Amino acid sequence: MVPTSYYMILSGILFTIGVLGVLVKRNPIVIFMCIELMLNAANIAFVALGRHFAQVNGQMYVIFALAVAAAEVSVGLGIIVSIFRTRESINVDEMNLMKF
Amino acid sequence: MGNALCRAARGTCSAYIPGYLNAMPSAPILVFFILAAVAVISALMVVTNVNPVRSALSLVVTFLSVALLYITLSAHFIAAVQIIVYAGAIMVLFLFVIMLLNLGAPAEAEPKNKAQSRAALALSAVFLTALALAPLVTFSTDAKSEAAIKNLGTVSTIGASLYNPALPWLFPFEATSILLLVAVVGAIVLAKRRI
Amino acid sequence: MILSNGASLAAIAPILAVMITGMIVLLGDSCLKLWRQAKWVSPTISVLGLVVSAALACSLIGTSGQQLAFSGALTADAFSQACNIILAVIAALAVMGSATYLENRGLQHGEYYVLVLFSTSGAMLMAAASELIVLFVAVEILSVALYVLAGYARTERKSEEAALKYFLLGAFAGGFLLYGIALIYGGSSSIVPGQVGTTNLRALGIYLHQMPAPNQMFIAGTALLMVGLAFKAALVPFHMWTPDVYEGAPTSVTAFMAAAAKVGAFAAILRVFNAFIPISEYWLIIVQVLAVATMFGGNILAVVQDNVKRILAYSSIAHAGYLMVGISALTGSGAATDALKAEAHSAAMGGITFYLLAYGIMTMGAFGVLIWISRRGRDVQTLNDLKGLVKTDPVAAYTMLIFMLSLGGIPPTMGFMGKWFLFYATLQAGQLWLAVTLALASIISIYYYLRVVWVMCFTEPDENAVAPGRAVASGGVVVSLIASAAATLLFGVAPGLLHSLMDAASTVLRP
Amino acid sequence: MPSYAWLIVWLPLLGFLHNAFAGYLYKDLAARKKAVSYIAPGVVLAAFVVTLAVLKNEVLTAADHRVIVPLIPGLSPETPWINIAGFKANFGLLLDPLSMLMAMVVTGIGGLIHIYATGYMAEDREQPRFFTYFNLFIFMMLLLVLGSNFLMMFVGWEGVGSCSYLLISFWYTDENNAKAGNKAFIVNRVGDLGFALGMMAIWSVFGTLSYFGEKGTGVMQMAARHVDLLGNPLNIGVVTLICSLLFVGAMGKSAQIPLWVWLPDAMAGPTPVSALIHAATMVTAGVVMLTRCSWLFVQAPGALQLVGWIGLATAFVGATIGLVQSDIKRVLAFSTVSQLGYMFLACGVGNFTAGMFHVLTHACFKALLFLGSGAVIHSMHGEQDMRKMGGLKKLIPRTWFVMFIGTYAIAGFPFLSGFFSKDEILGSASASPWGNGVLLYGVGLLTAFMTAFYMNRLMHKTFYTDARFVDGELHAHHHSNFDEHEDAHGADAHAHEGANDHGHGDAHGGGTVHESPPSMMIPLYVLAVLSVLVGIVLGPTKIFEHFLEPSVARLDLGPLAEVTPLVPEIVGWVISGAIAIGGLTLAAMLYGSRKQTGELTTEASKVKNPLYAFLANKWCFDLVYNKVFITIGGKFADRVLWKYVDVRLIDGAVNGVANAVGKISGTIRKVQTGYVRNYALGILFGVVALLVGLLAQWTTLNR
Repeated sequence: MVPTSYYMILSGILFTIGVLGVLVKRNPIVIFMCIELMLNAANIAFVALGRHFAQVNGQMYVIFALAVAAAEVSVGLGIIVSIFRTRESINVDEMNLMKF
Repeated sequence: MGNALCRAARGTCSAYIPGYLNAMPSAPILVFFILAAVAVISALMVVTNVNPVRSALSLVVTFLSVALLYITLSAHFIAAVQIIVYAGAIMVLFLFVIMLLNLGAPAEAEPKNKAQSRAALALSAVFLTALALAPLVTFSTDAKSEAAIKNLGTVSTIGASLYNPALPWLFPFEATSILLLVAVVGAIVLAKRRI
Repeated sequence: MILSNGASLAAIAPILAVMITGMIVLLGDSCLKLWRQAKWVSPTISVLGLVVSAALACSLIGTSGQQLAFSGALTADAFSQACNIILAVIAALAVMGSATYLENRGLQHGEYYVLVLFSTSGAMLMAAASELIVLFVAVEILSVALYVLAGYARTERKSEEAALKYFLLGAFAGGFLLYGIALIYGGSSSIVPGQVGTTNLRALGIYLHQMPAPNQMFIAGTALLMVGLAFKAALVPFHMWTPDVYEGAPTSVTAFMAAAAKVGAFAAILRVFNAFIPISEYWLIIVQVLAVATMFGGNILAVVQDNVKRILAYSSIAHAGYLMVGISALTGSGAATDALKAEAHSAAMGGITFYLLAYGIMTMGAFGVLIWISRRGRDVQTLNDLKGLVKTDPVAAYTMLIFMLSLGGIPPTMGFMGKWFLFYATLQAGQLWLAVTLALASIISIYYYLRVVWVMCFTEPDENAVAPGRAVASGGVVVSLIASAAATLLFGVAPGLLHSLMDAASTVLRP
Repeated sequence: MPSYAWLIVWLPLLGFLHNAFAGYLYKDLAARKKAVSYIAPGVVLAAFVVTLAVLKNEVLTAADHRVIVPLIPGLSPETPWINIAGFKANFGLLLDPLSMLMAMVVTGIGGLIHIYATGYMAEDREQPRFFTYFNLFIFMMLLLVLGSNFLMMFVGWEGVGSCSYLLISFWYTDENNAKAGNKAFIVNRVGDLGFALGMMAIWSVFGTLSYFGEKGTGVMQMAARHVDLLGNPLNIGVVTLICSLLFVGAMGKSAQIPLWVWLPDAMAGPTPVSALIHAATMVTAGVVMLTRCSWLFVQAPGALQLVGWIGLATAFVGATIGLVQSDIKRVLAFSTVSQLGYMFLACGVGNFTAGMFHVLTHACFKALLFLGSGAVIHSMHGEQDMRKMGGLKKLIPRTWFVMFIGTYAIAGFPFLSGFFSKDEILGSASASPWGNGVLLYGVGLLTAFMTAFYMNRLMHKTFYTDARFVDGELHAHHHSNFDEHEDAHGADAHAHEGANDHGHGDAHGGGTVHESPPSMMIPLYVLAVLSVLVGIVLGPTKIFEHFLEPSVARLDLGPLAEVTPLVPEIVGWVISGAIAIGGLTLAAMLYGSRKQTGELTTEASKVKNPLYAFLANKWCFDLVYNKVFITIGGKFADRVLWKYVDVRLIDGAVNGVANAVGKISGTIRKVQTGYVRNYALGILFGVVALLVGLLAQWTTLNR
């Protein structure tokens, strides 16, 4: 059987890639995709740990995380669409009306 | 890239044959590495691609390989949900919005902010190192037997746990409905031209 | 005590009342034409529902001991009821303050109140959650509604920008929160007998008490969990979104967001760190660093602002820092004996609860004044808009004066008593230096609160400012302002009136 | 018999509420102002009457002259006000000679100042607002002096600070007034931090904040028995710490070095404010607090010595700076600083009674002087610069007369009130238990001499010399004619134009010098009578000492306290009197007939004063004076003490911290770029910091 730590490290790597994406991308949709990547990484950790403990709990967490991700997506994309309507652009670098 | 995809495809096939996995002791590790490589590479492509459509497609690949990883973890139901919800619904929504806003072809290359990118890379590296050095490798061995985990991921196990009033999952499940309601109302408020 | 599911429903009746009110408003507003046309119906029903919720919480607060509801998913104890009361009060003030403001800006829709109610219920769940995944879901209920509310003025660029910033960063922090939960789940195995993980705070508290030996995964999980909650509570350096979002969001939303999200976040922080007290030697120093950074960061950044909403945003950051001082006092780390530690713990619990209420009321009040004097179509934004307010609208100016003094911690106001209780708890906990730091930081805060007072009271009205005339005030915002000003003074003079609330909060056990 | 003491506190609050809502009660401005001008002084004087009745019926008849009564009628004083999470506080009124004395000062002299203010503020459109703050101040001050525990004192303490802020900035056409208000507030917050910490320390040692409680459970009772909460003997080090922290609070409120910078600036407020808050009542709160805590302080010789030294330094430096000021109110402000130093000097040598006696006499004559100077300024249409005055004696003889009494009283002219209180302080300073009696006495005498000197200088420059203005052509002044370091303080000038529509020029048709209205003059007469009589009635007869005895602890240091005064009492009187007369005379000689500038010039030959001319060696004296006193002494005070120590060092510290905070703020706000990416980077930075920090902590703990 594959050791749990393998899965944990994979999830760490995926999570970090997601974090990195949030930091370097400019398109809010892609930034948001990277956030989804982070959630997926956490899910892998949950499932792997659940298997490690032979507990169903790990998979329960994933179900809730999925629901949360779905909710976030609908609202997040709604915000993005709404912004595109007034600005005709969604580059986050143009969004600094408010600062300092 | 092509090679990786090819291997991913082979991994996909083999993942549907649990017996094959169990028969060859070294195979699960191999499968894991293949899937992990696909996941990581496609995740990296999400970040490095300039075109959001390609990013989205790469993300689909990541989601699929994650779903296969769930299968290797005996989480069959979760794997199915991952494909249906993530790779299916959510990613379609993403693509839909990208197409709707006509963001397929970016006008300019990104990113230009080098200081930000360098800092991001450095901090991410530290973050990963700090996590991976000790916390993530806490479990070097697997304690549980195959038998104990065999039925963990079936629909019946999950359903029985989720709706068991003696377990603490029923309440958050109900609370999730409020969350989804909020999301529905919110999406309508935001996206409708006139309320 | 573990409640049956029926009893659990009764124990969380205040939360259910808010949720059900939200659904009633949603259905009524979308199905009944008359309801939709009479603009006052939705806010009235919402306030009624919140009053019912607060009343239920009041009636339950005395009876609930350490109740575990829904097989451990929630802790329906006195502290959660106290938070329910605080949040219901905040939400009621927010709803009352919103109606005119939204009407003036053409944003008056039933959905607004639905979202306010649901996010209130999310914050209430945060205060009650004892299973970390419930906490996560609750955080998301609160946040998703707030993302939408921040962008509620959909045609305004600032509002949209606020929504996007809040959403992206909130989801980012949410990712850390989830990963933190995963790591705690994994890391708890080493401390849980029989090698299985748990994310139940009560269980974790008990296990950690028996064997305070977390592994690195657990510690890393604690760090990431702290990140997720610190983002919601706007602690430095997770605060950067706060001023931008507060500035951009419609003022009525800002008020609600500033008060409710912070109360929810601190209730959750308190729950988590209360369970983790046995391993406080690991995290205490971090909490203290966060507290100091947040107090000074918020106060120092506020000094040079010219935008009132930003000033209040930074001030809310500083107040989060004061509350973190209370979290640090929870541990009683410097107290000599166990009895003294327990005393410091109950003092800190009571102090934080009082401060949360005080903070909620002061913040709602201060933003309420801004809402009140906003004229049709435009927001009060800069200090210029407040010039000479004492002449154009003396009642608004004096009400604001009360809130500014209260935020600055000057007696006889609630803000003073709140700081006093935190100060007291910190000294009980033997953390004198932290108390002194708190006092020093609040001296800085006097600079900018006085600046607001000075602009209002000691300048001539500016012709170009937004609010030269007396505002057309509706009943709701006036009632909410008078109520919050009166409460600020009353509980500042006689905080003893709230002793049952604080005593109830301090029944939360030290693991 | 139910107590009526609660009325003392609630009456001013009623007045406050009436004035605050006067706008709703009376639609017409004139009616509103009229109602306010009756109600505001009325409630305070009514409180004064109640105070007298309570003193006679309740306090003097009680055993050991001490009763604790409820703040709200019907409740027991033992009802816990706060009883939360282990912290308890009751609220009640402590009625004992000390609190009654202060209540009398606050309501009595405060009432007179209220009456005066009705005249002074009569033409101000914002008069109701002024009296709103004024009555609120009286309420807070009464809470401070009558409260039965430290927390109530603290509430009053902060409350008077807030009112002081609102009143200093009352005439706000000048941003400097607001700055003065801010400075006062913030400097006071530093002191309050000391007070709050002291209070916390008291709580941790004694487990209560009440001064006195049933069965000896109060802080003072425990301190008198030398025990703490658990019955263990008191640790002198801890008590010294507590007392030092409390004294830091007192320093802030009572404008002692180094927290004194705000008081001279606070003169920006209307003159009745200066008289009530910054001379008679609020600034003496520090002395009241020390006296209230005398049982603690007598246990802590270290803290007492600190009090003494600070008091002495403040008295001396304040007087020195007073020598060279040319703004009439600033002379009085520095004189107040100096006199407050005297009071702390008395406390520092363990004679709290003498300190309180000086509080009482000072309240009379300093209120008189401030109000008198207000009358002068009123007559001069807002002019505050003494160099632009002169010859007013003929024009406003009644004002001159009361100012004359006040000056002689503060100077310590024999048998006026200042003479007795100051002599008492000097006597006990000379018998200092700390062995520094000669120094304290010497510097104290020098200060007394300077006080007499600068006060008579003020009188001469204002009233005696030829007028340096043209009567009939006075107009409201800006402060541009002030010295550069004084330019922030011409507030009264602004009242007369600016937003408040004071408009004397119109009202009196051309701005001639005129005597003030009766509403202003009557309080002045009363205060003048008090300034003459209070000292001789209460001082030598020892009435005051016996009266205050139950409220004050005696310093008991065993053989150490057995220090005989340097000089017998009678000789002391002679010396004090001589010093006062000497100071007055010197000023009279030097400023007797200066015509144009009021400052000494080389044109000494024009001097016509016979007494001055009588001195043969006048030129030489002039020269010496010019060189030594003005050039060296004056420059020292002006350049070094005022400009360097005050402006640069202390002021600089206050402003410097403010500027530094502003600069830091301006720098770090740039982090808030408004870009999501940067904010996310900030979050990641925090994540890494937390993660690495916690893991490092784990490694440390599990090594």
